[in-house]
Amino acid sequence: MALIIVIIAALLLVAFTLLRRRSPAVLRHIEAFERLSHAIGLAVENGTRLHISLGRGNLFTARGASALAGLAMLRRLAERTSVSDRPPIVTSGDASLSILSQDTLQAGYKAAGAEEQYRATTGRLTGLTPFSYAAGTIPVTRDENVSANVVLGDFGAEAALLAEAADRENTHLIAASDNLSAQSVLYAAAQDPLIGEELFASGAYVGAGPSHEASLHVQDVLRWLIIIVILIGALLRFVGASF
Amino acid sequence: MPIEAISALIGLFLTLLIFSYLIGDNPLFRGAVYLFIGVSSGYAAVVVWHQVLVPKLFQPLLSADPNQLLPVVVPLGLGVSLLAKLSPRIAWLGSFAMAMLVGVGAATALSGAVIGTLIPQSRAAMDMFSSPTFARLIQGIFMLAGTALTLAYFQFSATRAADGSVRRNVIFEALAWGGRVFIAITMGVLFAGVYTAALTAMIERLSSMINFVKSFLGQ
Amino acid sequence: MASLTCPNCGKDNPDFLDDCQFCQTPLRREATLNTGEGPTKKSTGELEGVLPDWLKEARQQARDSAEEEAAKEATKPKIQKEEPLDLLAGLAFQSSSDDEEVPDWLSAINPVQDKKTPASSKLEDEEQPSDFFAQFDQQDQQLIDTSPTIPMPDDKAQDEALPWMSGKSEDSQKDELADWFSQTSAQTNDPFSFDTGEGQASSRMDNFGTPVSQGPSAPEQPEDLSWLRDLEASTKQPPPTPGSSPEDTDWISNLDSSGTTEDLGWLNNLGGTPAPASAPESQPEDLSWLSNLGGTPLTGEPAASSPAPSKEEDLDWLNNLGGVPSTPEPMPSQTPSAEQDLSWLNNLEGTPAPASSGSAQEDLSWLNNLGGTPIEPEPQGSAAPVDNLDWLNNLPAATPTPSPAESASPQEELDWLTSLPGTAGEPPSPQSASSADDMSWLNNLSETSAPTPSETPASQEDMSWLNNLGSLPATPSNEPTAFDQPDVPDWLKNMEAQQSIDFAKPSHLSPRNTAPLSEDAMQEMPDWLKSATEASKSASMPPLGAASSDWFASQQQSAADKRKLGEVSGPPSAQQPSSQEEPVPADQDVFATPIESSLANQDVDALFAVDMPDWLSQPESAASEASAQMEPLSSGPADDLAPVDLPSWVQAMRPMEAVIGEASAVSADQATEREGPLAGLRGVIPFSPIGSAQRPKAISLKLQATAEQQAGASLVEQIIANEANAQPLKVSPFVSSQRALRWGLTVVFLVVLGAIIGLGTQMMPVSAALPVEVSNISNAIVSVPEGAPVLVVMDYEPSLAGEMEAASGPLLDQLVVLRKPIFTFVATSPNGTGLVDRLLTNTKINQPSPDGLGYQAESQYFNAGYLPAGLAGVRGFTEAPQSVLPSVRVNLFSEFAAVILITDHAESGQVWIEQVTMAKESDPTLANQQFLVVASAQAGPMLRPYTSSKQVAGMISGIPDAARYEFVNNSRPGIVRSYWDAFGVGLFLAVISIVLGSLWSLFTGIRARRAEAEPG
Amino acid sequence: MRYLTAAIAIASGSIVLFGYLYPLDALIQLRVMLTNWAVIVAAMAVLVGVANLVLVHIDKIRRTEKNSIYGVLLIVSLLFTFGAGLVLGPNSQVVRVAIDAIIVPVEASLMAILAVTLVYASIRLLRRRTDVMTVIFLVVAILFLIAVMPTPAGPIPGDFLLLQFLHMFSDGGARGLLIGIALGALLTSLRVLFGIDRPYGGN
Repeated sequence: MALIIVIIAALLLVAFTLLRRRSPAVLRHIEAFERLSHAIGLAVENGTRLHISLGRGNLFTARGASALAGLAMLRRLAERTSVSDRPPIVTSGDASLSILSQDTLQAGYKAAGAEEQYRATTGRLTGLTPFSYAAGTIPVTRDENVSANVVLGDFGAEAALLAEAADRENTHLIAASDNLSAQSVLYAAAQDPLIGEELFASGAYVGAGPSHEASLHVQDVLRWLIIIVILIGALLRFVGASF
Repeated sequence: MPIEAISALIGLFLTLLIFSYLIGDNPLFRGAVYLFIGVSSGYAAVVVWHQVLVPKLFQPLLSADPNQLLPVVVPLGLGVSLLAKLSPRIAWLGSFAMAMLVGVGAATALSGAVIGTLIPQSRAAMDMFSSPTFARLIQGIFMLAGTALTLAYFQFSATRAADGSVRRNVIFEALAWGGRVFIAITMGVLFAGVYTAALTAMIERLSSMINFVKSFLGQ
Repeated sequence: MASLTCPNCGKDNPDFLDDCQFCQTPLRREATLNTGEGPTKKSTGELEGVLPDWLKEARQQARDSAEEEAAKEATKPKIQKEEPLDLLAGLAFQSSSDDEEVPDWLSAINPVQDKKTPASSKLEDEEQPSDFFAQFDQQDQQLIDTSPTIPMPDDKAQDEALPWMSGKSEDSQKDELADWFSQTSAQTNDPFSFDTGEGQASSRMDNFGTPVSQGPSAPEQPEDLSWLRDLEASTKQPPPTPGSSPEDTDWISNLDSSGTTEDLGWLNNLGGTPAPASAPESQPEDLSWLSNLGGTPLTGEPAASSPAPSKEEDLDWLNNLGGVPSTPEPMPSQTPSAEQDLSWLNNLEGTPAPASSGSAQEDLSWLNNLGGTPIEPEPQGSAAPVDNLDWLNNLPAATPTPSPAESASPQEELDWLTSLPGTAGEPPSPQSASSADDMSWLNNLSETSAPTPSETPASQEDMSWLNNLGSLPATPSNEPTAFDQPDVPDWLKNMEAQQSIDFAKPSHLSPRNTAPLSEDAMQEMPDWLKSATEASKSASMPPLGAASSDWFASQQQSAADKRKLGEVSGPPSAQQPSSQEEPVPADQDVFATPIESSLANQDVDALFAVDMPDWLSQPESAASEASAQMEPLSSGPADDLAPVDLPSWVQAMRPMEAVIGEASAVSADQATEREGPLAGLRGVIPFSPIGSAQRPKAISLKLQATAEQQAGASLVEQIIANEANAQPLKVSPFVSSQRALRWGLTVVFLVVLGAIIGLGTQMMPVSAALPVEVSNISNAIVSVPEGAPVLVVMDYEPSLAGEMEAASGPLLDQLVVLRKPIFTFVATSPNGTGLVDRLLTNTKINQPSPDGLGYQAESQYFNAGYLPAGLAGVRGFTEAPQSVLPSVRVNLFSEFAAVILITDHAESGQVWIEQVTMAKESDPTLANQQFLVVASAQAGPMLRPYTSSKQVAGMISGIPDAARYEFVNNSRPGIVRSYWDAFGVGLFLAVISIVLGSLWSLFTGIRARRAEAEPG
Repeated sequence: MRYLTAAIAIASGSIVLFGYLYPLDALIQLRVMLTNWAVIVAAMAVLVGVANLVLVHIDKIRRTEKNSIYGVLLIVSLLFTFGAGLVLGPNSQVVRVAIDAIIVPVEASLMAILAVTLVYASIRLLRRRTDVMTVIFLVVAILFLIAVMPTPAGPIPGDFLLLQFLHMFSDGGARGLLIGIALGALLTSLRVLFGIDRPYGGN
C-alpha cells in the first residue's frame, strides 16, 4: 500500500515536472509569501540582513522533511540576497542542518556568481536543544541589523520567543512550521503565519523551479485522492464492509 | 551546603535572570542565556560522545574483531570528512557524508510520513464509522468533514481570471472556507494546550523558587 | 480694355500682350515664375514631339518610377499611419509619470527624428538592419572598443546609413525582433542583464518573478527593490572581465540590443553616418541625448529595432518626449516599437518593472551629470545611477571612473562628428557665433559634470561639433520633400545627399512635431496626459551663456527636486523670466533672417534647450511671431530673388502632383516657399521654431488610451510607487503601550501566582471524573504482568520537565505500586538522559521508604541513555533494541510488556506511535503490548487522533488529566495537587486578560482604522 | 563532484526507502547498516556543529562585534561542560549539577515566559488581524481554557461536553493537517531522492 502511494507520487512528480517546464503553474494567493518577497526586497535595498531560521528539524525524523523544505527555500533566498551588502544569516537548532545550511548558502552564492561573499559564519548553529536554539537565535534578531526574519522549519512552542523577539525589534516575521503547536503559537504571535503544508510550498512560491510547482500539483492530486478514499471508506465502514 | 541546595540556588538565580526578559532585554538575561547555550551544547556533545560515538564507533575500532571493525570504517571516514566542513576551502570533502545523511533522512521521513501518518490517519478517519453509536457517528461525521475540508483548504492549484487575479474554483473556495474554520478551531485548541503547558512551567518555576526560599528559611 | 502693369517698369500694357512693350518684361505669370509663387499646371504636350529620344525615355522612366512610388505608398497599412502617434501617446503618458527626469528639450527634438524617417524608409534596403545588428552583435561579443572613428566618405555614409535608418518594412522589423527574442531567450531567462552581477541580479529577478507572474503583482515588488539594490551592490564589485562568464554574453547581448536602439537614433542624426561598432558600449542615455543634439534622430528605427527587453532603455528616453506628436511618415518603422511598448507594459507584471524604474533613474543620473550635479544618494533613487556607472564600468571602452557617462559619450561625439559629411571644410556659418556661446556653455558642462581628464577633449569635440551644426540639418530638410514627391528629380535627391546647400538649413525646423496640442486635442486627452503635455509646453530653452548657467544652478538640488524638472511648476518655469529676455535678441543679432534665427534657435534648442523661453514654449505667441517674421521676408525686396524665367519643360519637371495633391492636406498656417526650387511648395519647409508650431489634432490619444496600455502603465506607476514607499514604522505611543502591557501582565502573573503558591492553598477541588482515554490507562496497567519490563521513553525537553513529571507521576506511581515493573528509560533527546533521575526523584519512585517507593537503579530501573537518529533510531530500536542501544537489557522489543511514552512534542510522540504501530503490524507478538502516552498539554490535542484510532491504549494530557488521575490514585505523588490552585488562578488571569485585552485591541483597531479613513 | 554526491544520496536513500517499504532481508540489512552509518555521521555532525558554534563566537569576539563579550561566557561554559563530561562522564555529579542548576531551570524559565508572552500576543492579535478566523481562534482558545480551568466550585459544569465538542472539530482539523503535512513531507523527500533538491552542496 505504502509502496503504491510512493510510486504514484513519484510518477506524478515526474509528469508534472515535465509539464511545468512548459507552462508555469498558477498557484493560489498566499499573503505570507508575497510579504516575504517584499520583505526580502526591503532588506536587500535597505542594506539590512535577512535572518533565516531553519528550526531544529532532525533529518532522521519525519520532521526532517520540513528542514529539507527550508533548505530548498534558503537556496533561493541566498541567490536573491547574494549581492546584498549584508548577506543573510541562517540559524538552526540541529548540527546536521547547520552544516547543510552552510552548504546551501555556498551553493546559492556560487549559482549567483558571488561565491566570494560567502562566509561560513553566516550559517550558524545557535543551540542543540529547542530553547537553547531559540535563546541563541534571539540575539541574532537583535544584534545583526536584521529587518526580516524568515522562520521556516520544525519548531516547538519556543517559536513564540522568536516571534516575541521580532515583535520587540519591529522586524518582519514570516513563520512556518510543520509542528502544529508551533503553528498555533505563530498563528497568534506572528504577522504572517503559514499553516500546515504551506511550509512545503515555500519553494514553489519563491521560484525554486518547476519541480517544486509540480510537487504542489501532486499534493493536490493526492489530497483529493485521499479525500475520496476516506469518504468511500467511511461509507463502506458504515454499511459494515470490512477491508 | 549540599549539592542539591547549590543547584537549587543557582537555578533560582538563573530563573530570576530569565524572567527579567519579561521587563526587557538586558545584560543579565543575555548572560544567563549564553551560559545556558554553552552548557547545554557542551552537555549534548558529551552525551553524543559517550552514548553514540564511543559504543558505535570507537569501541568497534579498538576491538580486534574485524567483523566489528569493517562496518565502522566507512562511517569513520565519512565522519572525519565532516571535519572538513569547518574550513570553507575543503568543505566539499564533507559533502559525501552529508549526501548520505540527507539520503537516509529523506527516505526515513518519506517512509514515516506514508507508513506512520498517511495510512494510519486515513484508516482512523474511516474507522470512526465502523458500527458506530449515534454520538460516535455524529463525532465521526464532524471529524470526517474536518479532515476533508482542512485538506481541501490547502488546494494550491488555482486559475487566473480574466482580470489577472488568481483564485480557485468557487466550489474549492467554499470548501476552503469551511476548512479555515476547522483550522482556526484546531489552532485555538492547540494554542490553549500550549498555554497550559507554559503556565505549568511558570508554576513549576515559581514553586521551586518559593519552596527553596521556604526550605532556606527553615519553614 | 484691361491693362497689365509691368512688374519691372511699372508701366501699363494692353492685356493681350505677353511681354512689356517698354522693357520686354514678361507680363503674364504663366510666362514668368516668381519666387514663392505656386506652381501652375502647364501643358507641355507640344514639346513632346521635339524632345530627343533619350529625353523621352528619361521622362517615361520618371513617370514609371512615380507610379511605382505611388503604388508603394498606397500599399502601406492604414494603421501604420497611427503608430507614431501611438508611440507618442505612450510617451505623453510617461511624461506624466513622477519618475520622469528627462528634460523637455528631449521632446522638442523628437519631431525632427520623425521627419528623418521617411527618407530612410523610402531608400531602405530590407537586408541591412539585420546586418547592422549582426555587426553590433559581433563587435559586442568580442567587446572590442571600436569607437566611431570609421572613416567613411559622405556619400557612402549616406548609402550605408539610409537602409538601416529606414523603418519602412514592418515585416523585416518583426523578423528582426523575433530573432532577437529567440536569441535572448536562448541566452538567459533574464530579459536584462547589465553586467555579471546584473546577470545574476536579473536571473534573481527572473526567478523572483516566477512566482510573481503566477500570482498577483505584489510578489514582484520586492524584485524591483532587489533589482535596484543589485544595481547598487554590483557597483561595489569589480567589473568582470569581458566574456569571462556567461553573464557577460547575456548582458552584452541585451546591451547590444538596447545600445543599438540608441545608436540608430543618434547615428541617423548625423546625416546617415553608420552606427559605430562601439555604440552599444557607450551609455544609452548619452547616445540618446547625443541623438537629440543632431536634431534629426531616427527614433522610429530605434523603437522598431529595439527588442522588448531594451524597452526600459528605449521607452525611458522616448517616453520623455512628452506630448510630442510625429508626422505619419515614420509610422512603418515605429509600428514595431509601439508593439514592443505595449508588450513591455504588459511584461511589467513580471520583472521588467524594476527595469523601467531603474532606467528612469538612469535618466536622472544622466541629467545630474549634465548639470554637473552628482547623484544624491537616496534609498531607492541611488541604485539606478550606480547601475548606470556600473554597467559602464563593465564596458572595456569605458573609463573605470565613476563618471563614464560623461567621459564616454563625448568621446563618441569626437569620433562621429569628425566624420560628418560636408562638415570638415565648411566655413563657419552664422550658427558658429551661437556655437561659441554654446561652446563656453558646454565647457562649463564638461567641467562640472565630468571631472575625469577624458572630459577635456570631449568638450572640445562639442565645440567642433557645434561649429558644424549648420550643415547637419541638410538631409532631413529635403527628405520630407522627397517622400512627398515620388517622382522627385535626381538633382533634388543629390541635394539631399550633399547636405551642403545653405537654403536647406531652414528645413531644419519641424513645427508639426513640436507643436502643442490644439484645444480640441486637449479636451480629448485625459488629465494625466494634459499635465504631461503642459509640462512639455512649459519647458523652455535656457538663454545661452548666463542663462544656461542659471539653469544649471537650478540643477543643484536633491534628486527629488530633479524629478520635478519635467513638470510645469518645476525649476524650468522658474527660469523663464530670464529666458524670455535673452534668447530672442540674441538670436536676432546672430542670425540675419528670421528663418536663420529660427534655425539657430532650433539648433541650439536641439542642443541645449533644457529650458526653453516662453516665446518658444507658448504656441500662439510663437506662431504669431513666426508669421510676423515671414511677412517682411516676403515683402522685403532685398531678400527676394530676381524673377526666374524657367523653360516650360523645367516647369513641367517641378513637383506638381505632390504639391497639388498635398495642398488640401496641408494646414492653412503652413507657409509657401517663395524662393529656391521649392518655391511654391507649401509646408515643405516648416517655419516655426521648436516647441511653438501647432500640433496636428490627429495625436493618437485613442491609441494611447487603449485599456491594455492604461493597465500596463498604471501597473508601472503602482509598482514604482509601491517600491518607493517605505515600511511604515509603528508609532512610539503604541510601542510604549506594548511595553506597559507586557510589564503589567508580568507583574500580575508573577505576583498572583507567587502568592497562591506561597500560600499553598488547596481551595480548588479536583474532579474524579476521568476522560475515556485516561480511564483506559488504568485498564492497561492492570493488564501488565507483574515485574515485566516496561519501556519508558523520555521524549521531552527540560523546558517541560515540571509538567511532564507532574503528569507522569501518578501513572508511574500506580504502575510501580501495582506491578513492580522493571523500567528501562530511553531518551530521544540528549538532555533526556539527565532527566531520568530527576523524574524518579520528584515522583519519589527512587526515594527511600516511607516517603518513596525505594526503586533501585540498575536493578529495578535502567537508564539506557540517549537513542539517537530520531525516526531511524526509533525504527531500529523497535526492530532490534540492543543493536541500536547496547545498554538495553532486552533483546527483542516484544519483551516490553508496555511502552510508556512521556512526550512534550506531538511530532516526536508521533514518531514513536507510528514506528510502534509499524512494528505491531509486522510482529504479531506485539499485539498485547500496551502503548500508553503521557503528553504535555501542548501535544495532547495532536495525539488524540491516535487514541481514537486505537494506536494508543490510553493517554494523559497535561495537568488537568493528571490531576484527575492523581486524585483517583489516592493523590499520589501529589505534585499536581500542589500546582492545582495556581493553575486555576493562572488560567483565570489568562482568560480575563485575553478577553479584556482583545476587546480593547478591537476597539483601538477600529478607531485607528477610522482615523486613517478620515480625509487628511 | 555534484553528480557523485547526488548519486550517493539517491542510492542510500533508495536503499533505505525500499528497505522500509519492501521488507527483503537483504534490503533490511542494508537499511540497518546505512542507518547505523548515518547515526555515526550525525553524531560527528554534532561535534562539528558545536565547533561551528564556538568558531562563530570566536569570530565575533575577534571582530569585536556588538555584544560579542557574551560569547566568551558561552565558550567558557561550553568547553568546561564538554571537558568535564568527557573526562567524568555524562552521569557525573558535575554534569548533574549542570543539568539541574542550569539547563532545566533556564529552559523551564524560558518556557514559563511564554505564559505571559502568549497572553500578550493574544491581546494584540485582533489589533494585527481582524477577521472571522481570528475571532474563532480566540473564542475557541478561551473556551478550552475555561473548560480545563479549575474553580473553587470544582470544574465548570459541562466541561467534558465542551471539551468533547471542541475536540470533535479540532481532531478532524488536526487529522487533516497531519495528512497534509505528510503529503508535503512525501513530496519533499521525493525531490531529494530524485536528486532535484540537493542541499548537501550540489548545485
